[in-house]
Amino acid sequence: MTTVAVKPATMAQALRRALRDAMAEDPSVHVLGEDVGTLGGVFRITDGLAAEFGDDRCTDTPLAEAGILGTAVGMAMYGLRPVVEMQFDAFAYPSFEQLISHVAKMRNRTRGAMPLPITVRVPYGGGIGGVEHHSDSSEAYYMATPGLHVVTPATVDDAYGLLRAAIASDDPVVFLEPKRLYWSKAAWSPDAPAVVEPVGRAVVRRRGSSATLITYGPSLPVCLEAAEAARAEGWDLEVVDLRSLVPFDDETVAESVRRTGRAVVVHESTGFGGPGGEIAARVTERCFHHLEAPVLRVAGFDIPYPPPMLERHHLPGVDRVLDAVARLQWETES
Amino acid sequence: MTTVAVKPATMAQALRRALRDAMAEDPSVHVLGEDVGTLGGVFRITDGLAAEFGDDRCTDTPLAEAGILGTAVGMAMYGLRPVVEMQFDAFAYPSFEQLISHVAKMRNRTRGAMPLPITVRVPYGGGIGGVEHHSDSSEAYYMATPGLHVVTPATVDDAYGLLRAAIASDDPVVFLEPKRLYWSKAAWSPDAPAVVEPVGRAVVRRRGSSATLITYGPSLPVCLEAAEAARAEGWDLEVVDLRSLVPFDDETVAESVRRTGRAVVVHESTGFGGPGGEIAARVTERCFHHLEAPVLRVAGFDIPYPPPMLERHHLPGVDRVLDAVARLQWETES
Amino acid sequence: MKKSSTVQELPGAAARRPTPPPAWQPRTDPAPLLPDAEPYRALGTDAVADADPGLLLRLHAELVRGRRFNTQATALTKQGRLAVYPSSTGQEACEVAAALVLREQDWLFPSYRDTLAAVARGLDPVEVLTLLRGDWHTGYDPHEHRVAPLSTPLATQLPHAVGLAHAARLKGDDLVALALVGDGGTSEGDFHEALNFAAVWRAPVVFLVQNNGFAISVPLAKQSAAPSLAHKAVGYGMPGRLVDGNDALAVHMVLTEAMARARRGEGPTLVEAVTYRIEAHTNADDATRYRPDDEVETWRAHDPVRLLEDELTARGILGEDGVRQAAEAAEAMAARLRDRMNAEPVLDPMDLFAHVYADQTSQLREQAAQLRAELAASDEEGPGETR
Amino acid sequence: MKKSSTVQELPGAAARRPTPPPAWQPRTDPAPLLPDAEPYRALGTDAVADADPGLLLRLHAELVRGRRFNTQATALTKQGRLAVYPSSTGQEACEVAAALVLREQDWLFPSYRDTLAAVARGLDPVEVLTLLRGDWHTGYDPHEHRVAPLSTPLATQLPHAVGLAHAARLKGDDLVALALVGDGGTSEGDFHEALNFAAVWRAPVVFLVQNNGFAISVPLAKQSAAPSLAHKAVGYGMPGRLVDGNDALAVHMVLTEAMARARRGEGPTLVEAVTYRIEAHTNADDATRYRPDDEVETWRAHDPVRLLEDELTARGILGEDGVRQAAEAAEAMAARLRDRMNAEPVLDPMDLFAHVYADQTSQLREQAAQLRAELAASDEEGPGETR
Ligand SMILES: Cc1ncc(C[n+]2csc(CCOP(=O)(O)OP(=O)(O)O)c2C)c(N)n1
Ligand SMILES: Cc1ncc(C[n+]2csc(CCOP(=O)(O)OP(=O)(O)O)c2C)c(N)n1
Ligand SMILES: [Mg+2]
Ligand SMILES: [Mg+2]
Repeated sequence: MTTVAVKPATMAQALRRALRDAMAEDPSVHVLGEDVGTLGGVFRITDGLAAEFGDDRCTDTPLAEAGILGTAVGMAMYGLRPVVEMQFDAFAYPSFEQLISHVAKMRNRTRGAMPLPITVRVPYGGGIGGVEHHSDSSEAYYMATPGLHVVTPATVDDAYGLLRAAIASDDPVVFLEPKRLYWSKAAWSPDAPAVVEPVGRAVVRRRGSSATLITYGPSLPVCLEAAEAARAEGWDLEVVDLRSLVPFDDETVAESVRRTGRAVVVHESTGFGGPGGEIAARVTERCFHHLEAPVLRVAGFDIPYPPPMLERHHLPGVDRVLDAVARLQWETES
Repeated sequence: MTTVAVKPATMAQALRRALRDAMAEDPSVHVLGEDVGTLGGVFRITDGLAAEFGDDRCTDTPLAEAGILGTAVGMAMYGLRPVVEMQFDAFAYPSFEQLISHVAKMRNRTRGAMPLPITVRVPYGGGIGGVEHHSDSSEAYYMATPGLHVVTPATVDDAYGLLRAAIASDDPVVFLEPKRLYWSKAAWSPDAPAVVEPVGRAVVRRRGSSATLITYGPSLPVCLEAAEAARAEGWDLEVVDLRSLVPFDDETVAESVRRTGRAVVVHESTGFGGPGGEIAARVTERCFHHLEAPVLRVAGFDIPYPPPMLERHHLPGVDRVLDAVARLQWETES
Repeated sequence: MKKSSTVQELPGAAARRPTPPPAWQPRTDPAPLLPDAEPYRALGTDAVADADPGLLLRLHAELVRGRRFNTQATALTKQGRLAVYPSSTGQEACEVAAALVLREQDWLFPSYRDTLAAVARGLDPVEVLTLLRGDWHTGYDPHEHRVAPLSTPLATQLPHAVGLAHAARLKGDDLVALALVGDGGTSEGDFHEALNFAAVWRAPVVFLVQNNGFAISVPLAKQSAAPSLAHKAVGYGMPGRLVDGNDALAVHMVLTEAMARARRGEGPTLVEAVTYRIEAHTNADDATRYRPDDEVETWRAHDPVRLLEDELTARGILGEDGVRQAAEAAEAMAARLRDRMNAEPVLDPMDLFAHVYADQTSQLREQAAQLRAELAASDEEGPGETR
Repeated sequence: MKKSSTVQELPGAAARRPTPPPAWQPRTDPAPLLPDAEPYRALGTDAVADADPGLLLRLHAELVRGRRFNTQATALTKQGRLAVYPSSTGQEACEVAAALVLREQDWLFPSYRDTLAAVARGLDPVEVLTLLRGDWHTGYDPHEHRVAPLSTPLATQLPHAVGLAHAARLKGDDLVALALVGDGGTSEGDFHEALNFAAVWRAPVVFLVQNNGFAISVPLAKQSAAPSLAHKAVGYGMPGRLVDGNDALAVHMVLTEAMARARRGEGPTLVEAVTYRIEAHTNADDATRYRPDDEVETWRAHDPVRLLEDELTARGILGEDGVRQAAEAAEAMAARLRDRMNAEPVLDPMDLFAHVYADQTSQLREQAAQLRAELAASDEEGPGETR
């Protein structure tokens, strides 16, 4: 993307750097949450921020998620840009009332007079051996709540770029961080990291012609791997990384599916009532006459997230993606 | 349905009767919530229960929804069958943590040792001129939570039958009551009201051959009216009332759509991320080669629920349903 | 302070003791944080003589106006001009005092019943009633008079007040947030979390609980077993104060002191005002289902408007002229309000899509276009729609 | 009791007063509800001589066993036999006393750190560790020993305890629920709602807060500004008790009294036990990032196991033999645990679909079939998978 010196960096590092840069540039950016100060967060994403910017800019709160988000609302009312950390996906649930009834609605309720530029960072998804309540994929709840942006990075570059964009947004953004990619590495140029502008654009991560895999966050690496493996079967798969679930980039997705004529949505969240239904439905609405087969979904099962020793059976893997691709009714074609 | 004397009854009356009969038959059924006792609930659904069964069976709780559902969990652990009333849809949000992290998961977490037969009654939807936070359609949140049943009546008969079935269920049921149908009337035989058995079966409310309207709850009357109006345009519409969103009756729905070849999903909830995406996607997966057009959706807009004076612009009405039917690509056919 | 019973019953006391456990915090003295046993009252005491007569007359005029506002708003529901109105009749002393203690830069966080406090703060009544008329959610710009939107979900506004006060303190701005909540609202988790954050952060915020005895139909005894709601304060490490909520001067004094404390950087205060909701919960409610008429009569005898008027008249601070003038001003306000509320609000359905996000998404643009087309079509078909 | 400051500063007092406002509730005396300023301690006092020697020896044996359990479980994390272990080293007195005060019919509601309380209650340690080993969420049948699942979402188990106790009372059953929570957990809304429901319903439930000074890295001072966490009780109208959490006898006595109170139908009690988490939050945590080593050393000097052992030895209640026997029993337990945990758990992936609902939905049947097919295919392909 740039020509400056690149070296491997983790997604965690890129996120931390995004927070640091945002705080350095804009004194109204405040980080708050459980253990975000002295400890630097249980995933160390806020490491060093309290030391650099002081406890008032990066604050260890009492242990109460509704209180964290609720006070962030008040801070935003007064012109700050709070960045809230929820410690794990399932521990964001106590804050849902504040999120649904206030964060998502305040701008609309006040005819734009009181926007709430709040970023809610939520480490989400499984694959890290967490015990129950530590591996939920909760994006369906956020997607069903008008007034929120819902964003999720899948690459080191995007971790930085999307988080900076989320913090800069004048709307509330639920920023979903795929836990199991925290330690994923990629070449990255911390000297000239780029902000993603505007939020809401999907990106084609791999060009292909046989079918489109539509995915995001933790499932992107799975899809890229599946696409590689699919070459052996003679399939040339395109991979679209949504990056933003809300707003949804209908254009990029539909353009791809019209071209390939087949699509599989891949995500870790449960299938029933999960994001894939919406995605498949809207792709079908837009591309019906280009489709050779129904848009299929590869998702987590419709069950509570499994215990660590069984989670690999739940998580959509390469084989399941390839199985779905195989079911795209190739025989009816050519 | 039966031959005993019928007279007009409202959905509210049928719901009240269902609670009463359940409490009379089974002493472990307890009703709790805000204002459910002396007042009989703000919609009067629990009217008379405290008088008949005492305050211990029908209890006015302190004003705290997480506390209500959380204590209901404990009561269910001890063998009671709590029926919880949430006063309005949006006021159920404070209880989401208890719902998602405990109510939905307890059976699974304990390998079946600790089922939670809790019914959570939620008056939902708009059309009654309620100010903000009084008209949300929150079914997408419940649908995305494995472990819950999600049920909603659209007729007076079903109000009784489904509520009895929900209370009798050994699983937690989110029972969504369409507020604006509370005062809808129908001939009903209170002498021999029927329980719906099993929960999870959709029902064809109107037979038709041109296209299927898939709907539930507050939108059923709209769809039936639309189907009548459609006759003038030469369309003979079938109307399926889902009744249960979870479990979902794939069989009944797919059978209908395969027969008609076209479908529109109609609901009041916001479109994006709402139930319609899931429904359209799964219908398409099952009926792709029978479909003459993509499954369309008629839903509330992707906005916070409007103020009373504007809500009629938001609610899916007969015209919008007919517009969608008109877009089912009739020209490509016959 | 009486010894607690457990310890009395436990046998044995100091003998050979090993080192005590290190203390977690300085064990601050709880006594100053506890409320008095009886609500503070000013009327009928020397406090009246000591008070600024201007303030007393202002309080009186606003109480009279407030009462009239309540009756007028209730009348508007009957005429179909308001979707719903939760009246604060009987609670005007709290509503008015809450508004009058605020300085220009201070913020008010009202609950859904606190229309009157917002109006007494100086907001346009029609804008305040927008929510209850039903043409939009919040009719005023919260920043203009520093009044947050009327909060329908109970107690959820309390953490907002804390966050705003905290932010102001971080910025070094001299302001206090005053947050209103009902007795029922104190049972919500958000109440607890807000008070705790406020105390830990020493945020300049004052919480005023209007304990009117009921949460819709649920009486206080089913809501709380505490000696008083003000006793909750000590559990957060802030002072709790109990005041006669029908004594406007007392409420004003207790709140003034709490605001001063917040300004001095000493942190939050919880004030419980004991009062009564004279009307039903809203016009849609039937209060006879859950409380006897004579209870209401008892409280009518303790009417906040009358209490103040009698006191000021007896002391000669308020004359017949003053009483008449206050009544006339209230009448004029009511007439103006009636007229303005009788005008049909101008509504643009396209507003539904205008403020969901800073920039409209492509999906909302499509939906707006759909509605626009529908409206155009129906304009062609029939006569222009009213409302 | 010292007069509260607001009232002192407000001018004027009783003179000619109008009728006071009717009181909302009988204004119960808050004094008996307030905790003492210092935590109650029994060791080193006559209470030891008055105690049943059998109980003292039982406490000692369980403390020794508990400590050994903690070190063994931590060792199992290093060997990869547990996914994670939140150790209660330093808190064994609370864990053990909580288990021992329960009668057979009573219920325990543990938090995620309270493995030890469940084990001391008599559950199979391997079943209790199932959650932390990662083969299932809850390894035991809660009804068997009346121990609710270890609760990971903090404070969410408290309303469950209240509801269960309330249900039992309604049925006329004689049982008490004991619910455990940490200092951090007291900040959650669920804590507030649970205590309030318990007090209003007079539910037979006892809340034990183990105040170990930290919520992961967050010290108590950032969690609460209250004089003590036990001071929260008065705000609900229940007694609050403060106890030295490293004094097993004291915790046992205070809990016993609270349980008796609950059984007598007098309602709930909030007990705060002041203690310390000697180990890091879990094996995955690095405590040196947020607390100095010498703080830990101070608390090691107040070690619960040593405190009791020294006292009992000094008094001749425990002899050398007894100490040895306790240590040996603990060693044997640890060895057995190690062996059992070294065995690979037998897992059936199809369990994922077995307990979501009472009756499997058609969707889950399909999904189960899919996984079954995948497993069959991979069995054919390669060697049987381990774990
Ligand atoms: C979170 C939430 N739950 C329930 C309601 C429904 N509701 C509206 S007012 C009310 C009673 C409020 O009582 P209180 O807090 O004492 O205020 P008051 O009405 O007496 O002013 C209830 C239950 C609500 N608005 N918000
Ligand atoms: C609702 C919720 N929020 C956050 C967490 C993450 N978390 C796990 S333990 C912990 C600290 C708990 O502190 P405390 O209550 O004092 O118990 P302790 O760990 O000291 O035993 C946190 C924040 C959680 N488990 N649940
Ligand atoms: Mg009230
Ligand atoms: Mg702790």
